[in-house]
Amino acid sequence: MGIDFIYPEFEVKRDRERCIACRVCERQCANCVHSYDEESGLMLSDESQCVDCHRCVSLCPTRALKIVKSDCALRENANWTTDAINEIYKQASSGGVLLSSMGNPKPMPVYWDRILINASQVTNPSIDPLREPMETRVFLGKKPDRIKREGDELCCELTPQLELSMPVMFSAMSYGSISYNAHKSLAIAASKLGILYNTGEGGLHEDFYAYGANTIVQVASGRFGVHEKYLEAGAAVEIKMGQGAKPGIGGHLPGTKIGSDISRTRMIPEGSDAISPAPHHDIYSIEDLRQLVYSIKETTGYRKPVIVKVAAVHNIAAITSGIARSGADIIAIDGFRGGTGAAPTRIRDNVGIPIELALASVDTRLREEGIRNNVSLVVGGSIHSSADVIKAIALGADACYIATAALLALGCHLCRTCQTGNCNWGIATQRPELVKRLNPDIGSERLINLMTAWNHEIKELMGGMGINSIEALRGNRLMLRGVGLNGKELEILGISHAGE
Amino acid sequence: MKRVFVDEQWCLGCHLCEYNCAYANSGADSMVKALKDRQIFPRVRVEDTGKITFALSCRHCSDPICVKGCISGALSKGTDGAVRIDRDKCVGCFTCILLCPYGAVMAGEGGAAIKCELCLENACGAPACVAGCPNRALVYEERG
Amino acid sequence: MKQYVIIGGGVAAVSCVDGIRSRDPEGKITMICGEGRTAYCRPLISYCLKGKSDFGKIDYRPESYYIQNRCKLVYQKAVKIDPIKQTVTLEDGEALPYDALCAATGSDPIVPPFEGIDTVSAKYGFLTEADARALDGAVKPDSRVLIIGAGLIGLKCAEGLCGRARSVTVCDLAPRVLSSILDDTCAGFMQKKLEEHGVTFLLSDTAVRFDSDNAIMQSGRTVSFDILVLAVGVRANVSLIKDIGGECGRGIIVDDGMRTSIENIYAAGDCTEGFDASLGERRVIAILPNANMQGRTAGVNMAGGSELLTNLMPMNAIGFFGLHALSAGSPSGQAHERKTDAGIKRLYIRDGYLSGFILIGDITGAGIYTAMIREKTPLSSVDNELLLTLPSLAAFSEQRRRKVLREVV
Amino acid sequence: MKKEGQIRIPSGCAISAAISRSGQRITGEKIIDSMRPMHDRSNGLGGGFAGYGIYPEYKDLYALHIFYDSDAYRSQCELFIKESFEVVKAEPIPTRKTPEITDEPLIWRYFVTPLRSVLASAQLDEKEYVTRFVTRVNSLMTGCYVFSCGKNMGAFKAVGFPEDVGHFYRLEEYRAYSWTAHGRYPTNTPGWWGGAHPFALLDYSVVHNGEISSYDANRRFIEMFGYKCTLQTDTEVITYIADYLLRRQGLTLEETASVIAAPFWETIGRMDEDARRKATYLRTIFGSLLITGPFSIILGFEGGLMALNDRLKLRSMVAGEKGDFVYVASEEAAIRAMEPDVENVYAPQGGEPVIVKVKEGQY
Repeated sequence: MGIDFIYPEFEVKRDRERCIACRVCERQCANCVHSYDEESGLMLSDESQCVDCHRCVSLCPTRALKIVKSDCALRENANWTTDAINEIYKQASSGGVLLSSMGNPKPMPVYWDRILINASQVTNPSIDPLREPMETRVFLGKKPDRIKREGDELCCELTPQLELSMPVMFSAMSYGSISYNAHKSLAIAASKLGILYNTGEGGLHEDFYAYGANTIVQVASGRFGVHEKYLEAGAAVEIKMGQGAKPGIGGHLPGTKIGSDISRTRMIPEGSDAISPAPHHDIYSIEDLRQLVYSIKETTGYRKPVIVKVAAVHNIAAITSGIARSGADIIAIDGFRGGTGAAPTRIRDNVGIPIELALASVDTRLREEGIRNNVSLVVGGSIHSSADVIKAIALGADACYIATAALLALGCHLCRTCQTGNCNWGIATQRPELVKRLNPDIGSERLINLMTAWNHEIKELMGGMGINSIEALRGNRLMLRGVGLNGKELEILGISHAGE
Repeated sequence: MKRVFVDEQWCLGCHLCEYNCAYANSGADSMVKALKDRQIFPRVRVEDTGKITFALSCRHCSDPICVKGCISGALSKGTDGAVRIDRDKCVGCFTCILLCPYGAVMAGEGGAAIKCELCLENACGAPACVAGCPNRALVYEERG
Repeated sequence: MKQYVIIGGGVAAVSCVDGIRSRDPEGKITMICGEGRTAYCRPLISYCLKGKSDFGKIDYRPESYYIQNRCKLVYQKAVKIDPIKQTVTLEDGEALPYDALCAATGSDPIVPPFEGIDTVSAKYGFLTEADARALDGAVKPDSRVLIIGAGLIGLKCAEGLCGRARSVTVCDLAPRVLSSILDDTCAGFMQKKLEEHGVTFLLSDTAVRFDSDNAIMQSGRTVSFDILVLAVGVRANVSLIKDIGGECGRGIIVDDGMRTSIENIYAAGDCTEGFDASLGERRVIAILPNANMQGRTAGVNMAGGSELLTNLMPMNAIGFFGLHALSAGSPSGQAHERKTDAGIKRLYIRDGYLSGFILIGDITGAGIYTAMIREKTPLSSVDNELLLTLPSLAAFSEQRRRKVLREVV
Repeated sequence: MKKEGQIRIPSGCAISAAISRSGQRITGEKIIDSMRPMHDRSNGLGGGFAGYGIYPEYKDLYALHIFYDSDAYRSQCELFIKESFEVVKAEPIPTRKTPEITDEPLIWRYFVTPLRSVLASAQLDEKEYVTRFVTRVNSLMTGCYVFSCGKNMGAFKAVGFPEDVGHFYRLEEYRAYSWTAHGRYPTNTPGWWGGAHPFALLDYSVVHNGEISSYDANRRFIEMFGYKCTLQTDTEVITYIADYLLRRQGLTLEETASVIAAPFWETIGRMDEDARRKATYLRTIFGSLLITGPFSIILGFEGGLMALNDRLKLRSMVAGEKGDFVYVASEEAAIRAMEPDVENVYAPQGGEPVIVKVKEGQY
């Protein structure tokens, strides 16, 4: 109170004409915003607890509720924004590092939105995906420089490849940062779709070994839940070097979220904080990475492709070039807009670079070095739509990682308070009564719907360009044009400006 | 026949089914008009012990004892298998409440007994509780 | 083709037809309707007086029912059974042959030999439609009504007449109303409710002598009336079976298959003395649900089936002016009681089972208790704490809940 | 206005080819005739031919055909040639003045063989050596452009209608066992001679009709292996792909076809185990060389040719034969112009290669 007081960010607007006091809002709000007053028979609200997650808004049967931004304002200041000021107040009172969740919300340029896609007119035909086959199947993994023959016969052995029905995968989210039901939804959807999901650094719950063929198991700096069976369980192993939302730092899952199930899965004591160190302490340079890559390959008998995931940082092109020579089969790059269950605000909002630029420079660099075919490129960090996927592929990616989009499909309303563990949508929480709010039947269905819709759109867009197979789009930058981008940006993206 | 089945694993105890039911059977054209500032008389009842929660409505038993015990002939099992109640005939003796093994018959407004009729008799045509369940804890389907 | 004869035209008789037809669509069924009409819902007659129902709506089954089930109706009384020839003789002397016979003869009112009862001109019973119609026609706004008997019939009659007569007085030798069903406390609730609506009670007292429109009471006082209703009680109608040596107690004795002691003769309904599962002994349980179930069982077995009815017990839903008392089983064993001004909940527990209960006021989910008695659910298998507070499926095992919630029951 | 190399120019086309299975050599008239009925498929902004077996007397030497913008450029380039090759013969390519063909550059040819010493120090095989030489000239040297560099074969092209180009180059004086021809319909072009087709590298020559939609994917992939797509034309990239797959990866013609016009996964799924493994293997490795969008190409090479349509057959292409000769063209009319009594005329399926090898490849 007093000097520490910050006026609530949101207001709960309840239409008294409409409210029937059914108390659904009260029962559904884990932040205890709503309460029922027996005397007056009225619903009351304590907006100071409101995180604007819209659970109550969505479930109110009479549409009596809306959440609006509070208009209680500090004196306008283009330099000292309200956020900046409030953050100072918070730190002055707490002395602590500010925490946030999900992706960087700052108005940084979204290059996807400055890139336009081509279509065929006259000189060659567009292709109608409803009438002609339209192929989105992708194989991720190292491709040999030369074919092999025994006598005249091609010998068709390939290093392990991941086959995807479409160029999208669910990116790493650990069991712990998200709920059992969220994981289950992803697992079911991935296997029904013929794509993969990623365990993140939370180990793999025994119930989900069944979905192994569609699972990427992650090995991160904390090594939580990593053991031989775990590595064997997945279709691929991902070494997480960094994450777009918080490059250069590790992770921290508070002990409050480490229930018995999670402690068993992560192989750490119940209630103890799960802290992933910033670096892998067995990787202080690129040659160390090579050793980890190969020790994993040894463990898994060279049957699983190894993915190395890095955050998009300034020197990304050189870094990936190094990784491409480290034995990795796939490189995943996570842009600075990528999401997280919790990250220091300053790091989330100020560290890393946009995925579009990172991807373009990496693809160009690897081609210049003639090693683009040694690895597949998977990019993530705020892929919003099928159009973004098309643009990413045309810039040079083999596939995209989505996580925030997947969570949105599961009901996330981007209130960005995952760190509290009170997710009203049953996603970023371990409280059983909240976890049950996400029925995996519904969750997986919605994920499948989303991916199916995207795949339709991808095919439409490809058809428009006269392309009927996704590999003919990969790195096909002529299919892209920039708008409102400066010469340098265009140069890095390797595309012409619209009209050129 | 299609019945309403309940998966308590997914029931959130939000009680929306009760309100959707009361509204569906109110005949009113808006939930607000139907339910605001009124005691509601749903034909589905959410049981909530804090640990266990589920919504329960008439199971439309294959051999409904409520029908056997009805003193006025108001309760009947139709050829479609649905157990219905004729409000004109019902005198509100509540023998049905005494007999229903699931507590799925309730005292309605004005003393007559009420029970789930699968919304076959109202404008919805299919159970409103199911349609309104946010977590698919209620499903309306054919089962063995 | 098998020939079935049913003596009686009530609920048990109709259910008997259902039972027969469930196994034998062909057989010839004859129903002897001694009351001169087809089955109707007797309990409704008080609601007819009250105007909550009317005589037009009380048929238990529509006429079409008898046609569809090819059930021959004979509007006479049965006078005699010949178990050797297997015939039933009617008033007019006709003898109906049967292969299987069901006695659903119901019960008759008890009329004690009051002194001077013949001097009373306006005296009525309250059991049949005819009784109700007569009373309905007789009662005037300025009538003073005296009802002898504070049993269920008497009180329903009182409720029905409330507001239709100048005064309604109920007397009974017993110290409380509904003495055969309720104890003092519970009876108190019901009596209070009726008194609130203007019914006067003279308890532990009854008429000993009548003098035209005066009743001279045991206590010596005189009660003047314009209409006298005799609702002292009913007696199972066993004579036809008794006459041919059929085993009878207070009712015709039947086994779980509704067989009497005489071959090919079955009995069902109020006239029978069946086995009270909640009490563990035989007794007459004259309630409609049992009549229905017994009739059906009798019918099925008459048609060659082998159905047993092993869970009969008393179940009463009593209500006056919106106050409801639901009870089932037998009030024996250890009682658990919760009492409020509005009502009472009392559960009886014997040897780890619920043996009976009574709810007055809040009756939500009462059937869950009833089922526990009927199905002999061991209390060890449920959450007692919860159950004692409110009847709840949540108190049962998860398997049980799964069955109820996710399967067809 | 930008020319090929500075900008990508889509174009429609006419293609045609005639080949003798026995290696019997015929003069250029026939192939010129084949282009006449397809006049409207070109717009006068480019035409060209390739002939195989035309230089028997120099059959072991690389025949470099070069356009020069001026003598200054020529002498500059010839210095470079002399640094790299022993030049056995250098001469202007004989042409005939004709009003339809104007603004011709200097057109020279050189019969050369790599200088042993240089070749040795470069540690390259001959063909790679020549390829790199040509790539350097075409990408780095202005005013000169090598448009043909194979042995015992040559490309002849110009701005104009194909029939006029044939007349201009006096093709009736050349005798080849295999001829391919191209008429061009660019949507816009300054009409640069180098931009005309066929495009040739070593003994590979490609004539192509269509506009491929996979161009940049193919280009950016193939350029990883030392090729430079200086013209930004489909024909150029297709030629490099053919060279890469046939010469560098050592794929068979059939395998090459199944990379360029890969069967659909659905089709692969229906193949027998062995075929499926191969098809999957090739498609997985060389996915970036799948060519989508409409094309019909005729790939000429020493001792044969291969004609191929895109897998949806979005461009017309027919084949036919008569006796020793096999004919392929955009239109049947073109074939009948060469052989009125042509037999077994058919339209190959999309992705189904038509492969002709002279003397069963023993040529």
